[in-house]
Amino acid sequence: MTLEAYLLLALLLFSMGLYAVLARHNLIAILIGVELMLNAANINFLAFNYFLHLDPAMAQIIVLFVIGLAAAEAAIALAIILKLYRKHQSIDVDAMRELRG
Amino acid sequence: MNIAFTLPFAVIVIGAFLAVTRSNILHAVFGLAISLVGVAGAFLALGSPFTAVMEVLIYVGGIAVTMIFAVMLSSVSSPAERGGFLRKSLAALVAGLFLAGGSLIIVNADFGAGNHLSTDAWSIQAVGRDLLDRFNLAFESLSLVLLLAIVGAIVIVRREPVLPADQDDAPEEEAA
Amino acid sequence: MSHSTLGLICLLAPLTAFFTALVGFRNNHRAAMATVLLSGLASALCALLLLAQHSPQPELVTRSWIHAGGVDIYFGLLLDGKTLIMGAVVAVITLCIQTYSLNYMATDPGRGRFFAFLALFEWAMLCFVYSPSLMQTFVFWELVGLASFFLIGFWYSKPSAVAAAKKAFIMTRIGDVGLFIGLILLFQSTHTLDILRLNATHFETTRIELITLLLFVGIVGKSAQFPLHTWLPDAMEGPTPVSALLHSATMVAAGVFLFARFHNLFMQAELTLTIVLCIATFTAVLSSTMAMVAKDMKRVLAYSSISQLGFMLMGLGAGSLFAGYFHLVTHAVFKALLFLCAGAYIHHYETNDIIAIGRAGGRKLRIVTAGLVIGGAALAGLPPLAGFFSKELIIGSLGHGHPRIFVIGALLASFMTAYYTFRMIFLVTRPNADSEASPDQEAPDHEADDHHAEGSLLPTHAPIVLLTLGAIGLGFLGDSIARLLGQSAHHPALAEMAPAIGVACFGVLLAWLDFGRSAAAQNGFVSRMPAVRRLFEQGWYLDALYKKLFVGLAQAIAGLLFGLENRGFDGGADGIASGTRAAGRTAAKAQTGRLQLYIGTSILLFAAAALYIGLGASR
Amino acid sequence: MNQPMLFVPEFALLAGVLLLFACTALGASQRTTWLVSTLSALAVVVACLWGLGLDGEPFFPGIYRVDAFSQLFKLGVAVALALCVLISQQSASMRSLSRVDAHFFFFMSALGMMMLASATELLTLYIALELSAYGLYILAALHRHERIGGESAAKYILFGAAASAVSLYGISMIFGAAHSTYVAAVASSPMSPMLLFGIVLTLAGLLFKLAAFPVHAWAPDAYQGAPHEGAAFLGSASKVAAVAVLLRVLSLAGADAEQLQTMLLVISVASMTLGNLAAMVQKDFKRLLGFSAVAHAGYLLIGLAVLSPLGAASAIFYVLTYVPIILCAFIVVSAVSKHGRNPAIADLAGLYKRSPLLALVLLVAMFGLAGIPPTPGLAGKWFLFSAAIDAGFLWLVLVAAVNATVSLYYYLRVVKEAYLTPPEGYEDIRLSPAFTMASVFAMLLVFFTGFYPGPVFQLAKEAAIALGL
Repeated sequence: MTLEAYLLLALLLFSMGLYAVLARHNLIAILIGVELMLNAANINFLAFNYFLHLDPAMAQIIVLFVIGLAAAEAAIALAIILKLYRKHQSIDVDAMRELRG
Repeated sequence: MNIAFTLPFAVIVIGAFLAVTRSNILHAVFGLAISLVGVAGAFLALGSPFTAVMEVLIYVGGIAVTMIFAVMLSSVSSPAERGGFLRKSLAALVAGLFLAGGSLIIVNADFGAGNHLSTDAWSIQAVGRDLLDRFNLAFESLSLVLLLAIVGAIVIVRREPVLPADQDDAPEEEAA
Repeated sequence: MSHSTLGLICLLAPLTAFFTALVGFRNNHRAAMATVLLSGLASALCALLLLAQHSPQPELVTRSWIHAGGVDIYFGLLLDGKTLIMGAVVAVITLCIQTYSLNYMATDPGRGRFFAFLALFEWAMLCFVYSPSLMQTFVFWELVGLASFFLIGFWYSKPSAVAAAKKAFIMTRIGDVGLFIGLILLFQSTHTLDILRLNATHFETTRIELITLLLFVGIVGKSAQFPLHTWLPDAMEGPTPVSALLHSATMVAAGVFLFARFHNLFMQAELTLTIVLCIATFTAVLSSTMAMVAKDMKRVLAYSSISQLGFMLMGLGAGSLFAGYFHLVTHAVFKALLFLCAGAYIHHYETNDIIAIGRAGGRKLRIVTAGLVIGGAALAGLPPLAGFFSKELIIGSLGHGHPRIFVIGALLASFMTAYYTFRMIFLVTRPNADSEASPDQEAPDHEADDHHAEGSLLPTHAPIVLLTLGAIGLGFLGDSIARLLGQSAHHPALAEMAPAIGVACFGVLLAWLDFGRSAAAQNGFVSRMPAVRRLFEQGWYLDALYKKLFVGLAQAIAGLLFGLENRGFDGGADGIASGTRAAGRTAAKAQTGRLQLYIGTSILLFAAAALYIGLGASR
Repeated sequence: MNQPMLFVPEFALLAGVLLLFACTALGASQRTTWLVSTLSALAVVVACLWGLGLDGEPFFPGIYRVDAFSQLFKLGVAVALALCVLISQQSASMRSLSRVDAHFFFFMSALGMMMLASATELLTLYIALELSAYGLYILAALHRHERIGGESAAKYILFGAAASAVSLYGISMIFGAAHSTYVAAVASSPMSPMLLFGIVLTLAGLLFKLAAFPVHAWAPDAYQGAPHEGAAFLGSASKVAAVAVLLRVLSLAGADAEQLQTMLLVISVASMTLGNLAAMVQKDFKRLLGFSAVAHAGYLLIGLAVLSPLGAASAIFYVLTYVPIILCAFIVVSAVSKHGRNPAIADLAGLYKRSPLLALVLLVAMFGLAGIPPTPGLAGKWFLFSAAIDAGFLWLVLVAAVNATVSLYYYLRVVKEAYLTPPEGYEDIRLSPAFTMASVFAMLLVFFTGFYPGPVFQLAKEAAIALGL
């Protein structure tokens, strides 16, 4: 397989994540979209490293860190979503339209 | 077609498709988990078993499960995805444009002579050494990030006690 | 005392007084007023001493402020002929007006604050006048505008006052944009901020035309020239002492002073000078027509200010620094006098309407009436009063090598000035209850309701008397002023003066026929032509036009951008303000509250940019 | 200089983090925590002042740079931190349970921002970016009026997460095109479509932090929905860090990236115009500040977009002097706020009578934002505009000058409310010593930089030179 195939796969994954972010009502579903986008970037890193054999450790470390960051981000985001649910009794993005104008 | 590529490819796309389209949020989380397992497969195919294991452990084991918890805590039945054809098509349009444009860049890119399959064996030892050497600072900061996230998550979801009518501390609502 | 000490006292006294009065004596009006008055006295004394001790060479008293990009920016004082004269005029007139305000504002609940802002105004103007560098000039130019905003809007409970303050601020800011860019361009071309060195620069390129034109845009805004003049009549909403200050030695004078300051630069730009002459002449004529029909005493004076500012710019634009500058000085004195007199009438009879004042027995205020007549005669340019000499010089300077049209315009404006000034004087002094004229029922109300403290009249009369003396005597000081400016005074021959004197006398005569003689209908020749009267009264409909134009423009843009219907424009406010606010409302609507719309737009735009840039690089 | 010494500001901050973590864990009282936090913040400021002259690379080469550039930004962050901590003694706008913990997040986030200023490797930079952002997300979620607070925090974090994902994708492209994540290596690698694609996508996440168009929409919401002290931190320190990291990444592109410059100019104009127009019709004071922050992002981008040392120096000067000015505004917000509610502009009525000092602070803040002397707002605009004209962008200066005019309108509306409207129905405000101290300190900073911009501009120039643009 070629590098381009992997890059296109990552791009496809990214676009699907983007679609979820833009189209879904549920805040958790939006978060899922973000996770997909992050994973697309991860595939990119490893693919570049593997095909262009840049640096034996760097890409793996980046991927490792991104996974860790994603976990932290998800924890905070879920906490905020949970809190929002308690107040609004809803996690629909359309319920959040008080702040505007 | 190479099975090492097509299998993860299929799993990723099917999983992501589920994650993106299922209106039941629990199904969507399962879709995400499937997709991430596929990503782990891709990592494996890209010669990095270590990250593949981590992906499954942290993502599928950690993040996806946390999400399921959150779903359970917030509501068993997710909000119905009402109508929203316009929103979906606009989202699809933006995502599609990004896809098309990105592929244009990728297909036209020139990666030079080095673009071929690597045969280097990637050692976990190198990763471990670099973590404590070159990426020492990043590594330490990551631990701070995790600490911050844990404390933060606890602080955010902690319930505010309903205090007696103390002048200053009484919880007040903004005027509706 | 050394010059630097005097200068510093002159500049720092008002500032100290401002802070003391504003912060220290918040609730003690008496102390606040006393502080400000003392500071005004100190400044005036120092300015006069500085003038008395002037040396032929320009003197710099500066402190370096910042050194950036090889350029030293400093603050301080530049003492040369121009600044010394103007500084003295500003300080003395401000002192007069502060004294006058003691009575005028005696019962106003906010008088402490009023005096504090007067001090701020004086400080800003003095720093502007004495400025040795471009940076300081611009900074205090802005502060002058800011202080006037506070003073015009002083009676904030009156919506019209707030609207007028806003309008004054916005209109002058339009000009300031031009000025700012002009100053930056000037700096870019010369790499110096030093005013003396700037004035000595000789420009080879036509860039000077652009620079001076931009500077002139700022002057047009500040000195209320067409097409940005509409703020000045509305600025009457402030207390009368403010109008007196604004129209004589400060605010509007700042624009003309800036022109005089950079006279050398303007002299290098042929095209700009022509434009200046055109606009100034047009303004002088235009605003005189409006003054001929106004019934509000302050409004008559306001229109006359605009036209006199036009005169000054004509003189300067015609190349005669001395003529324009001299008129700036004399006008400052007699216009301050006229406003103080108007204030005294308004205060006493509680109306702004000239006819009503006359019928109520205006001439019984003898000192005030004497001041009004002498100040009016000076404004009309009757010899041998102050206005005569300076106006004569301007018309004389226009006669040399300039198209006839400007002289004709000047004579026309001069005639109308004499006519409307004496119309005002006759209406006040020779009221005729049987005449056709009627007090304007729709005339704006008199000013505040309850400032009726008949204390000692000295604070009211002393400044009027002093300024009356100035209006009589200042005309004979032309030679010394010319010497200070380093110019030779040009004494026109009698034959040259004849047309100007002629039209002025003709104007007075016509005013006598229309208003003065006992059988007069007191209904001017203009009023007998209703269409023309309407036109003049409405200020040639310029306000309405601007409002339509700006609101329409904003609506068009808003509609174009977002395809939303426009609604809820504020009817009362100024067209520009409401137009911009409408655009603001539309812009705020773009914040829809929809998270996904935000993210989608962002990603779309960034991806588009990324593609454009990325693919652009491959070609 | 031995290596640990290079790290003194960060160490000081880290010590503060640990102390505050101990406070949180041991359940210290609000007052104790505040004292610990204030003293630590002061120590950080001192450490940063001491560290101004440091130069070196304390780790593996190319990862982390300590130089005039980074140290100046660290000082800016430290000052913002100290002032924000100082005014959070009461934190009436925060949930009562979180008032102790909030200090921990301030410090954590500040640590991330300091690392942003020094990071010269994209992974480190990304982690620092996230560290600083997470602290802000958490802070934004702590408003006691949870309806607004929750909504703004959710929007902020989801928008932020999406932006940082795009950014990471961009970094992966840079990695692929330049074969490295070291800034130095990327800067010296040949330009390719993919590299530019990556840089632009990366910029999306960084411009998000600056709140520039089109990634600005979170700013007004977050300003409005975050507790006052959190919003203050968001508006000051975060802006400083954003400028630092943007300058660092833009130096990647080199001076000849014309299309990139065009993009930044468009963003600059759009930001200032949109921010100023929308700010005009706001009623909530904090929301007004949020839109004004968008406008100021536009002004700052003038300096960044010209891609010249002078432009960089003016942007640095502008953002550093912006810190005390915007904090003045937030001091007023915090002091005027009743029961932790957001003050509307109408709530400022008669402030001059209710608390003269506060009214003066407000005046200074509004004059500073509007660019009226004697605040450094004018000198900052002057520098930015001259840099733009030097680079030949007269039209940009024209647009910016018109914008500055428009902005005066709403800043003066606030001043008018405070000085000219009678204080009917509002009671006097008694300032606590902490507020008085913070006010005086912030105003001193404003006046000092306003009257003597020279020294700060000199530092900014040295920083720009150290950046090597």
